Amino acid sequence: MRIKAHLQKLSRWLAVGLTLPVFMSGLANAQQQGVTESEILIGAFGPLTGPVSWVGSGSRDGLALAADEINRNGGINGRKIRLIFEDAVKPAESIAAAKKLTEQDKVAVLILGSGSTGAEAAGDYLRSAGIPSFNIVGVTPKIRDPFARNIFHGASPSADTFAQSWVDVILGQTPKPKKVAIIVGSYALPQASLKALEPRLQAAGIEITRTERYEQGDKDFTAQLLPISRSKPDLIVFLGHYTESALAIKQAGETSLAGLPWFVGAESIVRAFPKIAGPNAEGARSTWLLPYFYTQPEKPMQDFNRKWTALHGTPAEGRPNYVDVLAYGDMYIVALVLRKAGNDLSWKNIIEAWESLKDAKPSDFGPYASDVIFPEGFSSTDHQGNKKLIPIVVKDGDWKAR
Amino acid sequence: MIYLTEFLQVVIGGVKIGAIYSLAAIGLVVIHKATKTVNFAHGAFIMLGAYAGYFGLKFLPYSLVYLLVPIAIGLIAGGIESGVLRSLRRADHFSVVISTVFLGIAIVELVRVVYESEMLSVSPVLVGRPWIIADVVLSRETIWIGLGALTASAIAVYVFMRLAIGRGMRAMASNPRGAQLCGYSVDWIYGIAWFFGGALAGLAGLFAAPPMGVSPELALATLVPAFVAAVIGGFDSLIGALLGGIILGIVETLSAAYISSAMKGAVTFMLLFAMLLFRPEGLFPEVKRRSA
Amino acid sequence: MLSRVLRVVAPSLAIVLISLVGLLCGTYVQYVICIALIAGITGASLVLLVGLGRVIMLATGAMGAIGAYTSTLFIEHFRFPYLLAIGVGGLFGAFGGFLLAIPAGRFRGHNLAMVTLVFQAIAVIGIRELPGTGGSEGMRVRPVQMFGHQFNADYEYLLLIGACTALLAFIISALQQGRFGNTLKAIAVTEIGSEAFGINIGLYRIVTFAITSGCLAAAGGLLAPRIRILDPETFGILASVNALAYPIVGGMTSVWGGLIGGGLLSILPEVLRPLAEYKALIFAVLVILVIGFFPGGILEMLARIVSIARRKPDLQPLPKFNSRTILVDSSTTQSLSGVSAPRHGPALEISDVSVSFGSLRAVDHVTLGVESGAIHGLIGPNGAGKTSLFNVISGFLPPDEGQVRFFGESHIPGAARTYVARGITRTFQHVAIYGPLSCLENVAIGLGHNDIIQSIRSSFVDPFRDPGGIRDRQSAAEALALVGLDGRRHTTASTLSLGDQRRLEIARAIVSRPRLLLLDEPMSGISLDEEQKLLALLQDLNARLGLTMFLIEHNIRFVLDICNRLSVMSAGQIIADGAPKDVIAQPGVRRIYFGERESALQ
Amino acid sequence: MILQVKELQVRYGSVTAVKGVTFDVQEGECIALLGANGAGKTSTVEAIVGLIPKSTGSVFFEGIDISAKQPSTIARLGLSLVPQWRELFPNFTVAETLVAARNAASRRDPMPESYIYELFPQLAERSNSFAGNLSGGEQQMLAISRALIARPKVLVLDEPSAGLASGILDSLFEVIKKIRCEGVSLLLVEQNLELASRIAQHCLVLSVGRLTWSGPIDRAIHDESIRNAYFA
Repeated sequence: MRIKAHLQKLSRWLAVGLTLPVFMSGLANAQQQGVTESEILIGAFGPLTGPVSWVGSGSRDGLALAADEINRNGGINGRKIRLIFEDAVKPAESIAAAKKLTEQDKVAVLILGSGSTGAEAAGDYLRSAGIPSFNIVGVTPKIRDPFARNIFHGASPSADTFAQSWVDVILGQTPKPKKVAIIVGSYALPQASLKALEPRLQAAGIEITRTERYEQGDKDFTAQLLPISRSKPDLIVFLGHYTESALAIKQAGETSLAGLPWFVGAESIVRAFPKIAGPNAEGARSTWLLPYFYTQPEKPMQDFNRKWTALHGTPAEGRPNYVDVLAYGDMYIVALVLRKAGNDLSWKNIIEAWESLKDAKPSDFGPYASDVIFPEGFSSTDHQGNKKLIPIVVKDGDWKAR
Repeated sequence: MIYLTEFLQVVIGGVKIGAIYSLAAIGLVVIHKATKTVNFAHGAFIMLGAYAGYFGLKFLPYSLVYLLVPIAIGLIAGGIESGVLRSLRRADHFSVVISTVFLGIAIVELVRVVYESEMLSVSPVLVGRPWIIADVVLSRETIWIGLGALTASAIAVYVFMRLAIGRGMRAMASNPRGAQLCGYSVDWIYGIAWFFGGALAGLAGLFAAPPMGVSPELALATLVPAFVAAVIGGFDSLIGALLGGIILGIVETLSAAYISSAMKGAVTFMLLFAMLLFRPEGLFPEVKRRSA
Repeated sequence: MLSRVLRVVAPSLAIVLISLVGLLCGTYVQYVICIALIAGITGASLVLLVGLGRVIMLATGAMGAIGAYTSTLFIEHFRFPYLLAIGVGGLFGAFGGFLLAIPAGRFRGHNLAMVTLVFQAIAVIGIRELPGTGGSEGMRVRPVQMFGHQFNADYEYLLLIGACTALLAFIISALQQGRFGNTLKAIAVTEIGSEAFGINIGLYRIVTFAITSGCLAAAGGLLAPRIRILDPETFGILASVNALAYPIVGGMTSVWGGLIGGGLLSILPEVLRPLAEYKALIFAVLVILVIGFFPGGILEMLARIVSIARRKPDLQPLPKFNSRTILVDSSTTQSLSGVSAPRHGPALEISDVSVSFGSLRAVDHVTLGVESGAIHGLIGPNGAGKTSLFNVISGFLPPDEGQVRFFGESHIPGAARTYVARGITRTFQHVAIYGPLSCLENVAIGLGHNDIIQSIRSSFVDPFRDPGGIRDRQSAAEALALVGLDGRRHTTASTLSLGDQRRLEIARAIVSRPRLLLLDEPMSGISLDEEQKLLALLQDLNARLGLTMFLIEHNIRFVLDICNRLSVMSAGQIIADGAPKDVIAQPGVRRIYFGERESALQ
Repeated sequence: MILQVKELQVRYGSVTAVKGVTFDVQEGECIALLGANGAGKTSTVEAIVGLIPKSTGSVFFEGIDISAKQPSTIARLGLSLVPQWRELFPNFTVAETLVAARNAASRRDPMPESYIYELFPQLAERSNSFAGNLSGGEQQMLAISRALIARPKVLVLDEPSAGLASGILDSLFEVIKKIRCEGVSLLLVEQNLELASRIAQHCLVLSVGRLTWSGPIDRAIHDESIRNAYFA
């Protein structure tokens, strides 16, 4: 069943590869970049290979799902969306992908489907290129400052917003924790979250008893758990990937730390986390940037799951993930902006339309769309679409968003 | 002194990880002992063992999986040796070593393409409450992996020292021309050595799956420690690989606990560097005779 | 002269050409060309270390990181101009290479690969932990500022990187095709053959590591502004493994291989965009296929397709030599025989030398003298210990006891490298010539002017003005003429017949005007008619140059013809010594050759 | 005719060590291959058993063409070589070397160790010491036993006398004579004419890669011209 999906994907990409040169020549005379009578060209990139390939493939499949749905229902003001997704994770690859999409494929809008240092490097380039860009995954501040009129941020709030929401959830715990220990990965994303979280915890009068670091991909956390158990914290914060947090919490269950409450970063909110972490994960908390978790019964979520499987086939373990969901939602935000910009799709006009978008959600574009993200609003000085984060907790072996 | 129990707990954690490193190192040493080549694709074989274990456990009981997976990975390794490496063997040692590096990458990328998922979880074999001895926690998983490493090295030593096949491999390692005159064919012995090394890698994968999870990253995560453990043991001694792994596990965990986690990676390599400089033949050198 | 200059400068010209053509393309293509040029230089510098030095280098990423981070930090904190910062980055890289080379001197094969991997891991962890490098979140790199102008457009970067990579390409190409590269090729083919002619193998290895790492660091410095953010992941182990594929796929024997391999493989991901998910797999499989079916890489494929005509003989105006005149006309031989005028007294004294391997005593208290100007032979059946004694004399095997003295001076055991300078050279039983080099280059190395500074300097100077080169090449050509290989100056040594290869070895051994020539079974494998010619040549050399010769040989007819003194060795001891005719007649000697019964019938 | 060699040629790069050698060995016969050092004796026999590649020529053993076969297959067919420098396994004990050597017997039932220890009593005492620690003579005995234990039909000995003191040679060649009487065909490569004449009746003289003379060994010993050719 997997092989068929691959061959299908392979043949579709080959088709894109071959027709591209032909398509490009036809573009020369378009009045605005990336727009013809029948099509709007939208570019995106993200990691499809390597350890973080789940982010890239999530963006690609989520964006493709929304684009396909929009095209089947008449497209944007009569024009169909044509999506080009490039694989890139490191800085060199990301800049190359961004330049290819902007300068060679001449896309109308560019979507950053990656959160790594590659996205930061591409952001730096896009700031000077001026093309309207939409960062839907990256939380690190480097993409957000210095502020640029052409760069917008979607469903993923900034690291500071995350940190503030975490502090609120930690303080909301009963009994209110006074001493907190932190286990944090030594790689890009966790370090950024730590920089944002530490000052806020201290400001809230919470004592950080220990901060233990670990290497990316570590499997054994004895060395970190021991000093922490000695420091007798009321709560432990784990900043890092779910493959690491789940193992740490499982191993903690076998030590004197068993039963202690845990707070985990956004990367741990996946189906496999409770399964790997086992019983000790019960009651683990975090904050969630979407209204629902995948397994929740609400209609928009179930519609989304059904539509995703219809287009992409039975999902592999761990898919669709949160990037699939927010990519789907944020593609609708782009569709709303382009529809609002009307026929003049010059960069200036797109940016102005984008900055005037208030309280937008997928169903505003069409009833068939599923509202699986929080409404997003922009202004000329605030390009952060979504700032809302809701508490989420592991109950009976699965994540439940309240 | 509460610190003693903590120290013991760290050491036990180190033994658990060290046992996995030993398991990984034994297969590496078996292949090197018979064929004088270091298999840089060994980590990829371990990862294959873990994935085979994950899928096998969906349909078969533990006992069958722990029997069939090593054989399957062994056959793959043997097939690769006779298919890809045999023609290279005529070329110089340099290109054989480099080809195993890229062979390992090819296998990892193939698995990443075929099965896109992030990380798969395998429940441990022995489930239940851990033993608490003087409030030092000894989990069943630690015992299972420790036992696994001991049995695997016992099997490897038995096959190498007692069985005819093992004698053939030792003869080939000691003097290839003399071995051929005793009727041992080079291609057959190399094939068997890679099968045997591959089977041990499969076994290592099965034992590593529950604690380390099943993901493409398992390949590199096990290759480097396996190499360091083998060098500590003396690269030609199976017992050395077993003890080398345990020593490495303990040293790594101690340095992470008492110095800093970033040091863990650095310590692994400092240890390797020191061994290569001062005891290249390792702590447990095989009995070496100066032949006339 | 012109074709040598062209060959050295050609790679740089190619880079300049590509950069100029790049100006016409779109900005995206210009960006890709910049990355490809830097990858090409990475591949080219690896050719020196991986191709010629046969080192499995896994620390390429770390060296690039040293260059990139050092240059960026020097620009940020000390306001260094860009090019100077790149230079400083290169120096730091070279120092890193030097550090890596010291332990690497003791290891080979997979152990050496692991040493470089250790360096790679420690360097990456070090950079991440150092304050001010931005750790794993990366460090932002400001656009290049030069002469008050800030580089923004792609074409500006293309010209800057084109110029810098052209300069680096020239350095690497000069070294690879010059005397330095030849010496590395010689070491790779035969370490004992190089050691015997004064090549300090350890020092060459360290310098090769330093030069390659310096270039890799400079390349890292060039890359930094183009990728705007430096993070340890870019220079991780995967970068080193991919870089290792550049010289392998391109072709390990020449700077072109590195350039082509690096350029193509860095463009591959752009071409494979539609198959993005599979690109890592395709890359790995491609490398395995190249190693399996095209060990010579793309270069070999090109050579096979174009089947470039054999190298044209060099048209340099060297003074015309006639081998006959050389032997008769004393004036020209004056320069030849000046140094080694025959002197009286023993050329070689062996006193009470013993060597044993485990329980086997190969040389048992041997004492032997070789008169100056003599041709002294040593014979004996298989396993008599001749070769062990010869290796002791030639400085390759330290004796367990006893002393070896040359022309009265005591001899430091084991320092074979110092022999050439002291006028002692040797040939080898299994011809140890430098196959990939031309006859002239083989003999030039025989001169012994192989110290590292000199060979680097002449690699750069020779193609243009080459003062030193003329004198060396002249005496090399003289030696070739002496042994009758005058017409074969530029033929590759490996294509010669065995007889000619023996002649080449003799030419290499006499070009430095030695006082004593050690010959290790010169006639093994030689045909009958070839034997007569070599016999005449050796006799001529002994007569004309007063060259003392000591040889071990199985072919007894040859020994009886050429030697004026003969010793016989059996089971580790000298059992006979004196004039050849009476030594052969002694019953003891006949018994060890024909056995007991025969002498009884005599 | 148990072993037939036709137009055998062996080349190392530009050196042609063996230039077209043709000879055959009858069942139960013992032939000596004589010649000065470097004449190509070792290259010839090592090419016959497949240890080194042949450039041209073919070899038939009991009528089967073994030119392209692996050395291990040839050893199992019953053509075993005692190599020039013994090539033993240094970290194997004497006993274990013999056990490993039985592997070449394939379907034939190997000789019992007791018979070997009878042939070479010295080995019996040293059965537990490592091969690397044996003296030169003992190593040669072990090398011969290793080739013998698989009951070969043709035994090739490459300069058994090399590097051995004269005292040991007499007892060693006595044993080789005894082996001959067991009906094993022998191809003895030897540099020492006198030792060879104790065992072989027929001999071939090799000089610079070519067979220059063949005939009964007694004539070879006394014929001055052959001895000179020998010295060639």
